[in-house]
Amino acid sequence: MPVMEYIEAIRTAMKEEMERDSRVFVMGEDVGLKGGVFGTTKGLQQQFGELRSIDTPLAESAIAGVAIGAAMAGMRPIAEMQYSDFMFPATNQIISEAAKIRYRSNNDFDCPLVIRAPIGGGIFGGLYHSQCPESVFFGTPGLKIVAPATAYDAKGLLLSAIRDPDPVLFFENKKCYRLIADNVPEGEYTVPIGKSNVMREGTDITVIGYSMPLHFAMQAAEELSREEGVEAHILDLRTIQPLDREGILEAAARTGKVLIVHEDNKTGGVGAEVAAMISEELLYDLDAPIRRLCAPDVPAMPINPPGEKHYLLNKDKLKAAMLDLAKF
Amino acid sequence: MPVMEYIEAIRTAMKEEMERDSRVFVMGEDVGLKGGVFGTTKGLQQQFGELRSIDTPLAESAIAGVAIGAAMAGMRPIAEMQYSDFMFPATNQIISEAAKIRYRSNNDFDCPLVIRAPIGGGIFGGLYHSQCPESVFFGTPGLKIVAPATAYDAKGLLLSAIRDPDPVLFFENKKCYRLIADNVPEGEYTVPIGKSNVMREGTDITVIGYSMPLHFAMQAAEELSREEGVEAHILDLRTIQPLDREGILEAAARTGKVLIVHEDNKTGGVGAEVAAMISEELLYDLDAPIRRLCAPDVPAMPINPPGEKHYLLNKDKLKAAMLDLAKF
Amino acid sequence: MTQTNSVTNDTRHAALGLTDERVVQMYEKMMLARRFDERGQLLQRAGKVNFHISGITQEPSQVAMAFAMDKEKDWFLPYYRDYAFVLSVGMTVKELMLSLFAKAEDPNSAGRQMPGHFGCKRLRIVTGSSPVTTQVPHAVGFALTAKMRGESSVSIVSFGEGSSNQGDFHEGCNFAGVMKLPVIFVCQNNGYAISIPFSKQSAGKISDRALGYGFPGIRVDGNDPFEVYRVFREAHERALAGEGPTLIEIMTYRVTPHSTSDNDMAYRTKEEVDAHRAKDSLPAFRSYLESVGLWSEEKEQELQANIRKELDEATEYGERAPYQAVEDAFRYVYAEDAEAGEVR
Amino acid sequence: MTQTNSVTNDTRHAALGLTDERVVQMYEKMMLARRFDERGQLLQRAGKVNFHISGITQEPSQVAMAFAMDKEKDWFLPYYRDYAFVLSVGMTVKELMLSLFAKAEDPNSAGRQMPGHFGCKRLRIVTGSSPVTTQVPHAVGFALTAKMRGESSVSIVSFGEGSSNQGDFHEGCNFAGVMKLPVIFVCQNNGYAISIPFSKQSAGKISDRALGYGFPGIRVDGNDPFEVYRVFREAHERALAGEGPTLIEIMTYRVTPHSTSDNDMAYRTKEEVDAHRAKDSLPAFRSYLESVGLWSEEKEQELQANIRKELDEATEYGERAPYQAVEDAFRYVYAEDAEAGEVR
Ligand SMILES: Cc1ncc(C[n+]2csc(CCOP(=O)(O)OP(=O)(O)O)c2C)c(N)n1
Ligand SMILES: Cc1ncc(C[n+]2csc(CCOP(=O)(O)OP(=O)(O)O)c2C)c(N)n1
Ligand SMILES: [Mg+2]
Ligand SMILES: [Mg+2]
Repeated sequence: MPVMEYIEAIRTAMKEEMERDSRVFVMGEDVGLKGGVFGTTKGLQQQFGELRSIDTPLAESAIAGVAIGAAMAGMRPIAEMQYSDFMFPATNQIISEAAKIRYRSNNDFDCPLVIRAPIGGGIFGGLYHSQCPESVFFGTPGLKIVAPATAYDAKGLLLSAIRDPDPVLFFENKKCYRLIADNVPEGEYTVPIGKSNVMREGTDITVIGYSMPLHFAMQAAEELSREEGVEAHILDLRTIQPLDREGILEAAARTGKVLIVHEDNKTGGVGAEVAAMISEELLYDLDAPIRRLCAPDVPAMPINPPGEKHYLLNKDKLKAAMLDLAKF
Repeated sequence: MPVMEYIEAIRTAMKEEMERDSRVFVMGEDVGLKGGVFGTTKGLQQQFGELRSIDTPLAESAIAGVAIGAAMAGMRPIAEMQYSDFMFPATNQIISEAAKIRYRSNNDFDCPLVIRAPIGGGIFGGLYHSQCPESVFFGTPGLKIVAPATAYDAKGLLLSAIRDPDPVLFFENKKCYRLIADNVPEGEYTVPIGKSNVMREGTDITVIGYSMPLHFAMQAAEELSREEGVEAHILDLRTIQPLDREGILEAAARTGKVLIVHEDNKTGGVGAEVAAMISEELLYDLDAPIRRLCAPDVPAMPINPPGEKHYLLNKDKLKAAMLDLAKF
Repeated sequence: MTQTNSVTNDTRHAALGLTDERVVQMYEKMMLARRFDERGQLLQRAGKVNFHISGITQEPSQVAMAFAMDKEKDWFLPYYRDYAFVLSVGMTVKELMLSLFAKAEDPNSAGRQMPGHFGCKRLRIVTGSSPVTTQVPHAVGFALTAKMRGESSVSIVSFGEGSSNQGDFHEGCNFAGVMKLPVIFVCQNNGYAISIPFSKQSAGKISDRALGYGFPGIRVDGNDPFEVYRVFREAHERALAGEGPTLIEIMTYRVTPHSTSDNDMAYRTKEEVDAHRAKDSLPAFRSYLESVGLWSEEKEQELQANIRKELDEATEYGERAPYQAVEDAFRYVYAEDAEAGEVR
Repeated sequence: MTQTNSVTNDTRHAALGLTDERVVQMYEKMMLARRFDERGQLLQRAGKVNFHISGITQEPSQVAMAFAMDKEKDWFLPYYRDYAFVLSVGMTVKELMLSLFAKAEDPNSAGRQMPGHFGCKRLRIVTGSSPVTTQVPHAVGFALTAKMRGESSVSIVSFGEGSSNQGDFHEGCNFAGVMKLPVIFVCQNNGYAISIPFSKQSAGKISDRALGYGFPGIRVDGNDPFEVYRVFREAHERALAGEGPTLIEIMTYRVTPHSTSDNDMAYRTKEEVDAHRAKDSLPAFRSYLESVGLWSEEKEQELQANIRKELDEATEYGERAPYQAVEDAFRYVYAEDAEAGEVR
């Protein structure tokens, strides 16, 4: 199995699916000749032409809205938002339209749409090129939301998302694009939407999260294992809506000590729901209060390097929190 | 103290504040001669003229965006969204702009803006005239969010919101408008933003919530007291951002059994954060898992009466859940 | 176009390529929509339904625009006053009544959405919502799909003049203009957006906005359904010829309150309303048909009797029909056979 | 306007009411912006800063528009290429360097925001963000405030032609049009939005859009700063006279890649860029000044020396200045004295 970069896994998924299914196409700002500002759609316009790799005007509500129309008309659009920070102008189309089309039409219409958007900081992008907007869309019934941490999952989840009969928000982490590379099988495979994945087995503490911070958790876990004999059980949610209730409860029960991590700010984040779920079902199996390690409740990270570092999670912050929990 | 309807308390707050402070004005669709579709702004245009009670074009992003500009310029705008369902086109202005102006300018600019929006169902408004959009904006640092349940709080919180130096979303419940009436002192008083309120003292179970469902809880509590000897402690959050951590923990500790209620759907709602907070700090004081009674995770309520009833909370649903928790 | 009827090309409708049969159908649809609408108001006043929203006097132009479309191939994205439009493309009064009573059999939403929220795939009517103007980019998406697939299909989307001030109008029009897509944007300018008169809504002409998107914008008198038909035929032909979108602003007037929840006398005068009601083009359309020998008092009475019967039956059916079972109220948030569909 | 200088009204600048002193200042600001911009590029290439975004060749028109405004009363809502504009209304090169190096003393954001995100209340420059076009309704809000207070103040807001396709452009313009507010909308049409050429961005002329909002729209050649000045003066006068907004589309060209993160050769040719670079109006402005006897080779050398010195000092200052302390990184989410402010 070849090792592949996370960004390449995303590109490959789109390319292969466009080859397989003529209904699939991409649209967004600069997705054509430029191949997207991160290079995610590179080569697609050359291979599939301007009508299947559409450079759109600079208008996110139209990108979402036109894609929704095309999805209702029977196509399988992949709409790219250049940065997740810039998908807010499309909120109304996503929440009022995409999420409600099947329900409001009593199953007469559907909206098989994927919206891809890069999340996360660490590229000196400052307030508006670094945000994690998950919590804005999380909790909107009718939407599915995935956020892969590995190249394998990125490809498998994107194929599932494209084939899913309902709208899926695909939050790719821009810091993972070239930093994360792992084994990706050639050809077609899917990772099911709604199923979490145990990244590491452990007995002492459970870390639950999604996207980039899991890599910090994995590094911290290796060190804690070597240095402290602490074995962390690490669960990658992969899908944040619908949450994998069973997987979460099983992982939490495994150690009775839960640390939830995400880069989105703490209050009202996905972690709150995970904590609430556990406290609703597993209260008597817990050996420690449920902890969350997330971004601080400030509007977003500053661009200056010390400020950005202060804001972001990293291995050391994870390690300290994990050790502290293990010692509880 | 005169008994006043909830809607009248809101109108009075605006009127008195506009009399007191020439920087305060209202703007929105149909707020002028019509006085708003619910009548909340009735009489303001007659009293203060067209420039302080501005009938705007049908464009929510402009309503928010122009109000933001005016706030930065030193005014104190109150922007009305006709229904909270229709504030989604303004999401970008609210989240990317209002919430971040002070932070991004390092305190050079501020945005003392109030956005009023009616939430909630029960008026046969169907999918798009009934929603509770709290969870979309909840968790966005930089915003304050209040959601009064009583006429007293509606007036007092609105005065605080108008005077607050930061942007405040004021979620008024449309079902409360004429159903809820209580004692409202004449003249000026404020209810502090960020402080919850004990609506009822009790020893057996704690109910935590905000807005309309609290009235069901109060009714249920009276019946449970009479019929079952169960005494419910009821906490009105009043402000949902920032949450009153202290008040919540105190109320939860009081009985060790917590039921969180809101009309917004369960997953990712404010209740998740309240549950997470409690499970983070009070795990060992709990005598029962933390429960949430909220709207189901569907896009919104149907318009047909049985569907709407099936969807909405009511006294009986609250009573059953409260009794069940008391018996745990 | 071939003329199969006796009437010659001298008549206005024949000159436009409308057969006698079609022009009579147009009148029948206008009248059907009018009577349905009036019934809706009555039912609301009688307390049988909670809410009705009216399209009275907008029907003639709505029918004209529908008759210019291709029912088999085009896609329709109407707005909440478009009863005459949806009736013209195939929805029945019974179906509209099921929607008004919010019953399970309503093809629009099974009684989930408010009346006036149309949607029926069988009739190529695309499901709509309440936040205004969101349907504009959707229509562009349908047109984009037609272009991608090389299909001869046009999408047509309506909205009010107030709604044309939403960002989605701008973004949708510009997108369609750049890609020269087969879509017709229809602004039904009835002078008010709830209480806001046009003068407080926009300082320009809505039709002039097309210029900035690089396609034609036409303002047409809604009280002249033949002229409406003509401009829509042209727009339809342009779309099919690959020449791109057209924006058409139909000048009309909202003679009713915004909806049954509105008291319009708070913001306008009875005189103003009456003056506009006098311009209603439905009687004029009848006179025209009579003048070309296609209509008579007898036919009128027969039509009214038929409509009354149809409406009575539909009302009764709608009133008696069951609501969606509460077990089903929460279904279809997601596809129920999602798993099955994974790899096709 | 009174002419205090020796030059007569025959010169182009005098005819426009610009004194000799002011027209020379204009040139100095253009050159200062150009050199700052070039230095920014160098610093990025040298790895001293992460990112720079350039406004090269847009400076002459930016200076012209700034000089048409009233620095004491107007409100400025620039966009990220507006270095020459903000320098003209009073920001210093040192302040820009502090922003480029993201340092605490940066008046725009204390090094929180990316460079090019201007904001400084003292200079009446309104804080801006990255999501494009959100500043358009803000400018309308400032203009509304001026109208409410009866102040003689105009707000002016810039954005790119790509950004003019956002819904906020439409909603903001329409709002200002209806209320006849004193605001000038400036589209700096530089032909590209990152990789998207204007032909794929819009099919119409941006300036034509004003028609649909009921106010004048003017397209002006950005390489003719005098003409730019003239149309802005007129727009400013209209605004102050209560005649409402103006939309001005400045035709220019982006000769640099979108930013230092962009490789523009993926989507356009060197020939195209070179052809436009040749139209740069900065040398032409110098020639003009020389032709009217206001400039010389000596003055040029002195100017360049001064600028170099200013830039060197600013660079060094910016580089050495401290970052905002991490204790302060999370401050100012909310007012810190909120309690105190309760009842005024
Ligand atoms: C985004 C949004 N904002 C507000 C409303 C509430 N609303 C419903 S209809 C209407 C007026 C629409 O006016 P216009 O577009 O002129 O259409 P008309 O009703 O006159 O046919 C308003 C404000 C809405 N449905 N959607
Ligand atoms: C809402 C939003 N979407 C996308 C972006 C990313 N982006 C930054 S600049 C830019 C192009 C802007 O082009 P234009 O408006 O023509 O201005 P120019 O850069 O050419 O001066 C894009 C797409 C953004 N900043 N905001
Ligand atoms: Mg209207
Ligand atoms: Mg540009």
